[in-house]
Amino acid sequence: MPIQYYIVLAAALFCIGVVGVLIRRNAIIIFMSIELMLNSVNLMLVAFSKMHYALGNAANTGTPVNVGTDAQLFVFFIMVVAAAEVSVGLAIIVMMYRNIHSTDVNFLNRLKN
Amino acid sequence: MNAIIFSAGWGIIMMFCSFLVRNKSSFRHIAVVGLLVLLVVNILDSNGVAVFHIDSKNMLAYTRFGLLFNSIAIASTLIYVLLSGKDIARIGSYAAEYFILIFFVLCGVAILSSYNNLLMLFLGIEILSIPLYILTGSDKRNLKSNEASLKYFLMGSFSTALMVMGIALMYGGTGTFSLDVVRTETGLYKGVSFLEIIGLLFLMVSMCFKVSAAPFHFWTPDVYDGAPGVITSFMATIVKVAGFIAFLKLCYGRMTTTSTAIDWQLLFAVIIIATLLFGNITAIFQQSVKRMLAYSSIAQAGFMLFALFSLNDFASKGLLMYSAAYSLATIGLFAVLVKMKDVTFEGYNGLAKTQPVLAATNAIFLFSLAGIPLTAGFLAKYYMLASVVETGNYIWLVVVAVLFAAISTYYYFRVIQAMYFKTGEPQTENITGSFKFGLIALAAIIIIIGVLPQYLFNWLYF
Amino acid sequence: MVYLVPLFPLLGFFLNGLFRNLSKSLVSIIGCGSILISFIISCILFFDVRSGGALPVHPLFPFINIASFKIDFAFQVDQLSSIFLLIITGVGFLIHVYSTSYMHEEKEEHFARYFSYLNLFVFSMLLLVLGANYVIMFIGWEGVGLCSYLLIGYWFKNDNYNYAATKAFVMNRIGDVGFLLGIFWLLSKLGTANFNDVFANVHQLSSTDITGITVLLFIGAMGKSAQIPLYTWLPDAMAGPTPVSALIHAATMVTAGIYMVARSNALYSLSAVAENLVAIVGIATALLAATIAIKQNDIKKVLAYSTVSQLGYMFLGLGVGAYTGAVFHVMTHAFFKALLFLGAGSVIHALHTQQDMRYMGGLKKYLPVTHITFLVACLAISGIPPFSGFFSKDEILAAAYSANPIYWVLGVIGAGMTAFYMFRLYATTFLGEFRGTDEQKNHLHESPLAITIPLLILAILAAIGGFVNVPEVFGGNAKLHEFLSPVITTEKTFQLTSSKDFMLMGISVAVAVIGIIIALAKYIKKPELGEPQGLGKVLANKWYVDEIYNALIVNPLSYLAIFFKNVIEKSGIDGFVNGVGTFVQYSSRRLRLVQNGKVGTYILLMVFSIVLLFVVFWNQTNIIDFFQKIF
Amino acid sequence: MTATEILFWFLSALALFSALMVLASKNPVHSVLWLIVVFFAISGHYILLNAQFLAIVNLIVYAGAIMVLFLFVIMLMNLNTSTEPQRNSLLKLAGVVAGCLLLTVMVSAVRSANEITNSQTIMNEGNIGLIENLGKVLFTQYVVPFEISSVLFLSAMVGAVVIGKKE
Amino acid sequence: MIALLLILVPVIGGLITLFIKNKNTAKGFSLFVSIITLIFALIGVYSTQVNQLHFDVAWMPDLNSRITLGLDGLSKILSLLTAISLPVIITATYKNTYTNAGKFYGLMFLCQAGMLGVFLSMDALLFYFFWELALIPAYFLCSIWGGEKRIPVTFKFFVYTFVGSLLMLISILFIYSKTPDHSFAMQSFYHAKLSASQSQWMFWLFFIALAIKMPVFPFHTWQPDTYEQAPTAVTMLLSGVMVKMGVFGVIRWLLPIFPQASQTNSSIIITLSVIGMLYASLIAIRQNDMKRLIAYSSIAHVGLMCAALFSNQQVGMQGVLIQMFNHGINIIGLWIVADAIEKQFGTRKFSELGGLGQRAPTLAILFVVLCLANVALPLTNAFVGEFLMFNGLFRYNPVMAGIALIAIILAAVYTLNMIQKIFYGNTVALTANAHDSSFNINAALVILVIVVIVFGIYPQPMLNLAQESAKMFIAKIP
Repeated sequence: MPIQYYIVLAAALFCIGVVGVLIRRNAIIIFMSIELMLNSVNLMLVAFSKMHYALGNAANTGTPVNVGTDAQLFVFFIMVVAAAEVSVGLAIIVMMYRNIHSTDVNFLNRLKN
Repeated sequence: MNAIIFSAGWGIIMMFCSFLVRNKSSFRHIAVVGLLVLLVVNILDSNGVAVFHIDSKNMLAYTRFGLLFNSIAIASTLIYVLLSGKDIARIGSYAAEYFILIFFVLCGVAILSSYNNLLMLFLGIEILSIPLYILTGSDKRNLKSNEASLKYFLMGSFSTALMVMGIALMYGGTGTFSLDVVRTETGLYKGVSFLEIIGLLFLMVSMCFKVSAAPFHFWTPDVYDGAPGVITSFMATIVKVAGFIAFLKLCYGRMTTTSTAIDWQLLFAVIIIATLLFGNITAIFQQSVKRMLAYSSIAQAGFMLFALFSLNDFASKGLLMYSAAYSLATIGLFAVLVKMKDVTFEGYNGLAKTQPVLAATNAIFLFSLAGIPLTAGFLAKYYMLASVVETGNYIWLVVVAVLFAAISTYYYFRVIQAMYFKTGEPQTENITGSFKFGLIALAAIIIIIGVLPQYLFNWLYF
Repeated sequence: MVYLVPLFPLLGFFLNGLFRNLSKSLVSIIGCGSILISFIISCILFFDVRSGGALPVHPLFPFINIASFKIDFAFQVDQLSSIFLLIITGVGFLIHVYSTSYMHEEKEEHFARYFSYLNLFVFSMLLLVLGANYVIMFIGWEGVGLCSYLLIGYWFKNDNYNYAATKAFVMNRIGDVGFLLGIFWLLSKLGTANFNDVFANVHQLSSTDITGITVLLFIGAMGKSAQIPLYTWLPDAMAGPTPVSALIHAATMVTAGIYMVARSNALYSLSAVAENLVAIVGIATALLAATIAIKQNDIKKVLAYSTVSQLGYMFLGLGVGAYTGAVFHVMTHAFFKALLFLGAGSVIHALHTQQDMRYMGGLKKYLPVTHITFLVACLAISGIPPFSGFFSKDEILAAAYSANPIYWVLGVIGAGMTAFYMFRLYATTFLGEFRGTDEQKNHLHESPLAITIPLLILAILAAIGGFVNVPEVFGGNAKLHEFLSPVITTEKTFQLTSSKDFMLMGISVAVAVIGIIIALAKYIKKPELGEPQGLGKVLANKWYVDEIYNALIVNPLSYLAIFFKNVIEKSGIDGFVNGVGTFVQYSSRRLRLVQNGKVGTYILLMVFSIVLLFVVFWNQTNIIDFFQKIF
Repeated sequence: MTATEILFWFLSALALFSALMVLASKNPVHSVLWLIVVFFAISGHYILLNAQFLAIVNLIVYAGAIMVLFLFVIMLMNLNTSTEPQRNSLLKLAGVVAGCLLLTVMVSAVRSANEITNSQTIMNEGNIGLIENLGKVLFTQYVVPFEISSVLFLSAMVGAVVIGKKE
Repeated sequence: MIALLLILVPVIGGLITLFIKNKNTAKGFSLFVSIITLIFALIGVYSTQVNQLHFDVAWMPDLNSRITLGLDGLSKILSLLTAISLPVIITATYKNTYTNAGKFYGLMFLCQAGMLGVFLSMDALLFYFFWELALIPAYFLCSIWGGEKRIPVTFKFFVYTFVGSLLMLISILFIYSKTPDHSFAMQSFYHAKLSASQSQWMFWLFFIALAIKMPVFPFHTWQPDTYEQAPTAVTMLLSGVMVKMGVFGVIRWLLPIFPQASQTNSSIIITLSVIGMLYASLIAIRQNDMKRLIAYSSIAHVGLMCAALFSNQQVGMQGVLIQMFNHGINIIGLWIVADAIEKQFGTRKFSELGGLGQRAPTLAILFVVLCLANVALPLTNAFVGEFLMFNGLFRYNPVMAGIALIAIILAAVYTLNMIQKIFYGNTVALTANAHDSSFNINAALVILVIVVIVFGIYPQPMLNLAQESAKMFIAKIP
């Protein structure tokens, strides 16, 4: 597959995530949109990993090299971070819900100007 | 490496302390000891003494610059804990946890000051941010704190997404996460990659968010305002300048080689002007000193961005200088601020009468922020302006910057006017003698740096 | 020796000025004595000069000694300055003596103040005539202006007097500016302001330079010597005590301009433009002032305008090249005009500060000494032979005739008017019936000796002073001419046949006599008491010159100042400065609305910004080009 | 069209469609479910790219753990009804426009990236995505970040305690 | 060493004074310190040993900036002025009571130290440091002890000058980057290589700072307000000495660094200055407030200095050098009288005063002498300076000199007007029971009057001091 297909796909998913952040008011949905953005990045990274694998092996004729593994590991780390973030993020949302009984991001509006 | 391990390690030690030790105030002392140890090992590190020999596989690269910065960050934190330690312990029902989180943040700072791989940048930023989301919301019953925490978290995650997008694109262009890409004509990755530039743009946006450069600064005033004062102090100083160091390393690592650095100057110029504009102009109208300081930190970021704009010898030295000057002054201001019952400008009226020491040191901190000579802030601004002048382009940018610096005196001097020229009955918490002494020492440090800056650099190197 | 001359008045000034509690008699002694000593020294100097020619220049100390030029504090006594020294100290002494009596009713401290001012004035005047260069002359020049200011405003409680004082100072200053510019011009072209060096190096100057310098210097003279257009201060200056009017505004200070032009004759004679200007301004002033004097009712005002008019004659003389004649007229004028003022003072004294002639009359029998001396002075000023005025005025008129007969015609008309207004004054004051109050009538008495003795001395001088320079037609040898010839090197020689000369004299004397007769005929019986009508009203209001000045210069400047103060300064410049501040605050109020507290808005703006940054980054060369094109 | 291509197009379409449905669903629970579909589609892509380890981890961590956490929270808060107040439609439009603009800019920027014009991703082959390979690299080259990420988890843990614990 | 002591004495004295609680001790001590400073200044003026007059030590090796202090003719004149001014001011205001007197006098000393530093420093960065150091204490002095509207007015003053000095900083930085050896030393600055357009821009950036300080015509609006609101003792320091910092900056830095640009721009600046002279004089005529009148008069005088500086004539330059001293002396005298009047009657409005001459003859005499110096009457000190300055201006452009001279006519108008409104005429209700000025005021005024007259009659010592400097600075201009 040409790499551009993947890039466009990932970019589209990313932008859908952005739109989600922009048009929804529920903190949880916004957070989910952000997760969607992260996943699109993951997809792109894996695609790039395979692209560089191809490029690396094309340049170095001979034994295949491990070009591209680092991107897949990066994806792994992104997942790790996402997991940590989710735990903290949901804790924060829950804390807020306890105080105001809502997950609407516009409900709390004391800090402005 | 020492600093990373020790800060993480001391965090873990304090986790155990949190249920072994009952006395709340002893956490503060443990933290101080930890910071001292951290400072010592970091300075040892900068002299080539590593406690642990770990091969980071080129993930981390130790430079004089990074270590020096790390020392400044640790020293600032030390001063911060010494001045505001009691107030940290008073935020909520936990005491040790806040210190633990601060140590973890420092671990992130240490990573950011020495990373050599975009993965480490990513991890460092996250290690820095996640404890801060929590610290921001640590005043749990306070709706402002809740709101700040939520906003910070949502926008922070969004910026993380942008950052990984940028990293992914950069990887697509070069096939490596390492900062020092070897671009040979015959090698695997030839010349400048277009994808990498797009990626860098995303990464830049995300870093701008972290250092609260306009137009990605919107979170800053709300979060700084909502977070407990002591936490704001920490966020606005150590964390923020850590972001700058990371940004600077990134610029040095990738921007100077992706294409000529001049290509980025226009973009930085736009960002600098926007930052100075939003920071300074909006600060003028504020009624609360705390929120004013939030905007002021944006304005100061505008000045620090000059280092990234010019990327020369002056820039890196200047950024160190600026970090020290800005952090120390802001820590001092917040230390006084959290002692005030009323943090609006009116609350400061007549402070010079009732608390002359607080007022005088506060004035020096404000002078430093405004960039008045004899204070560290002046030299910091000086280096920044000099770095741009040295590049020879964009002199008009410097002119714009100093005009905004002049505007900045408006809000800084409002505090001075309130303290010295107006009358009122300011209410403060108990002010101990040692606190006053600490403030005086801090002010003295600021002035010494301002007059004899070489001592900062020499002393930290021994 | 030379520096002793100004030293004593200076000492007198300090003694009287600093120790204000001295008794009146001590003050008088110090005041008069210092001048007397100066007078004696001046006499010695005069005879030195007379026997041995000009004394060498005495540099006291370097005043301004810099790379570009060197100005010494130096004194120069030569023929010209020695004559002026005599006039100043001599007449000055008499007036000091007169003042001791005239001012006797003042409080002690004011009495001392008065004498210290007078001494300071004499000092400045001496500096003016002794200075060996233009700068020292300028110092004296401004110094006398200052003293004039102080003395006019001597009765400082009266605001009108203060205004008059300020007006005098400011008008003088206007002239001084011209003088200064002239000095600058000289210094920049020649690098020196010493009289001797300047006159020796005149040939280095181009004709433009000379014209420029002389015209500028003449502007200075206009101010000091009350010529059109800067004459209006002098009549107002009569606010000061009468002896002051006599000393400053008749005898000495106002002649400073004549002195300066005469001193610079080497320059003036090289510029036809300047000479014509001097002559025209002179004759115009002479006529204008004379017309105004005809309709004045204040005794001192009449004398003031007469002074202006006589100064005009002197300038006419200078303009046509009769430098000696001008100096001669200065001398005789000093005698008779001082006499007139002092006489007027005596009258005023007798009438307890009444100055309006309409309430005088018939004083002949009450004030015999004053009357006689006054009559002598009137005759002298009218140019009746053999009184002093005749000789000096005649010399000027003769020179004017040879330069341009029109000057002569105008001059003779002026002389006729002079005779007319002087005798109008004489007639209304001394002849006829007394028109004042009874109380005044009862107190009428002749003045004390301290007043009458100076009057008598001056009367003698006014009568015989003319004989120092009897022209050759009368068989004299024009001693003054001869005496001044080393200084005044460029005297125009004019040759008139003696018959023509006699004819000219005859006409002018006849005109004067006609003027006298008309005046006497008109005013002995029927002094003009009502308000004048028609042309008379215009004259009585001094051709409305003050009003015209106010309308053309003073008021516009005043409005301009108010406009600057209230509009340009407040709304313009400061308004702009404050506007910047207001604008910043306004934009702060607007800009903070962006920070609306909503996460969605923030992120929306961030996303738009990202797009914008992309666009900027990819079009940066275009953007930079665009800006470079604009700037 | 090979089977790979058909699969690619199908999965892409599925991912995009479900992503849009995440936004469009009024009910948060539906959103979560649609998101899980997206994750499955992406995992499918991973398999196509022969990144088997990631495909599995993605399913376990994201679809399995994280999304379940989300569901729990939503259930806990009883948000399953569509109570979310609607955002100002103008702002919504602005959001959509912004997203489209960003996409346009990104795509047009990538299109001008010449260096990858002819680059292909290798599908179905290459063993770099296998656990064995990744593990080797992870524990040699990437051991420092691996250890450091533990600090991240520690801080997240402390944070969850500080924030989440009832006082 | 003298140079260093000149700065150190007021700094240390000031720091000590800051902490003196007792009012009278503070006053006495500050008088003592100020006299010590004056003695050092006098030693400096009379000393000719170069090694005594110069001080040089490394400061910021990183930036190649050194602490270089030196006394040449120019700085001798100004340090003498600065040193004289403070004892006179303290004497004149000895009876005034300031709350927290120690703080007041301490800040005065710090301000003085800053100004001395400006005059002595021969290193651009050091110069800039002192430039600001002088400003901050002045800001506090005005804002704490000033009049009703002190806070906004003083802040305007501060921001105005701060903007200027920041622009100057840019210029300094730029020149620094173009110096042959990358140092801040004065000589390196003089030899900086700038292209024509660069020097044009940098000239203006530098000039604006100085123009604001002086102040030159369109940048002057901070001045009358500040002078009006500041406590008079501070006003004396501001107008007597601080204003000279701007003029000094032009001579020491601007002209030698940008010889070419200052010539090309001289016509603009001289035109501005001359407009300013007339403009300020006209406004002064309509003032009803004594302090504002003196303030505008000062603008007019400084305008002349600025014009003469840019006329590029040695005569004019020398005139400026001595006029800086003279103007300082004269205006301090005027302020002392203004202060005495305000203290006694609580007003400075001419419309509420009058006839004071009868009640306070001593004050009247001294004031009149100072006023005469203000209008540059011969045999007062100002005459010599203005004579030389106008001379220089005349050589530059006679017409300009002629127009500028109108200002001295206007000066006579407003100055005499002021004398008349306050001292002449009949007494009014307010002044009916006035008393004469006190001993300390008389003493201060007498000192000033003596200086006025001595340097009016025998200005040569001052001229000699100015000679070398003037020659040197003019020689720099092609």
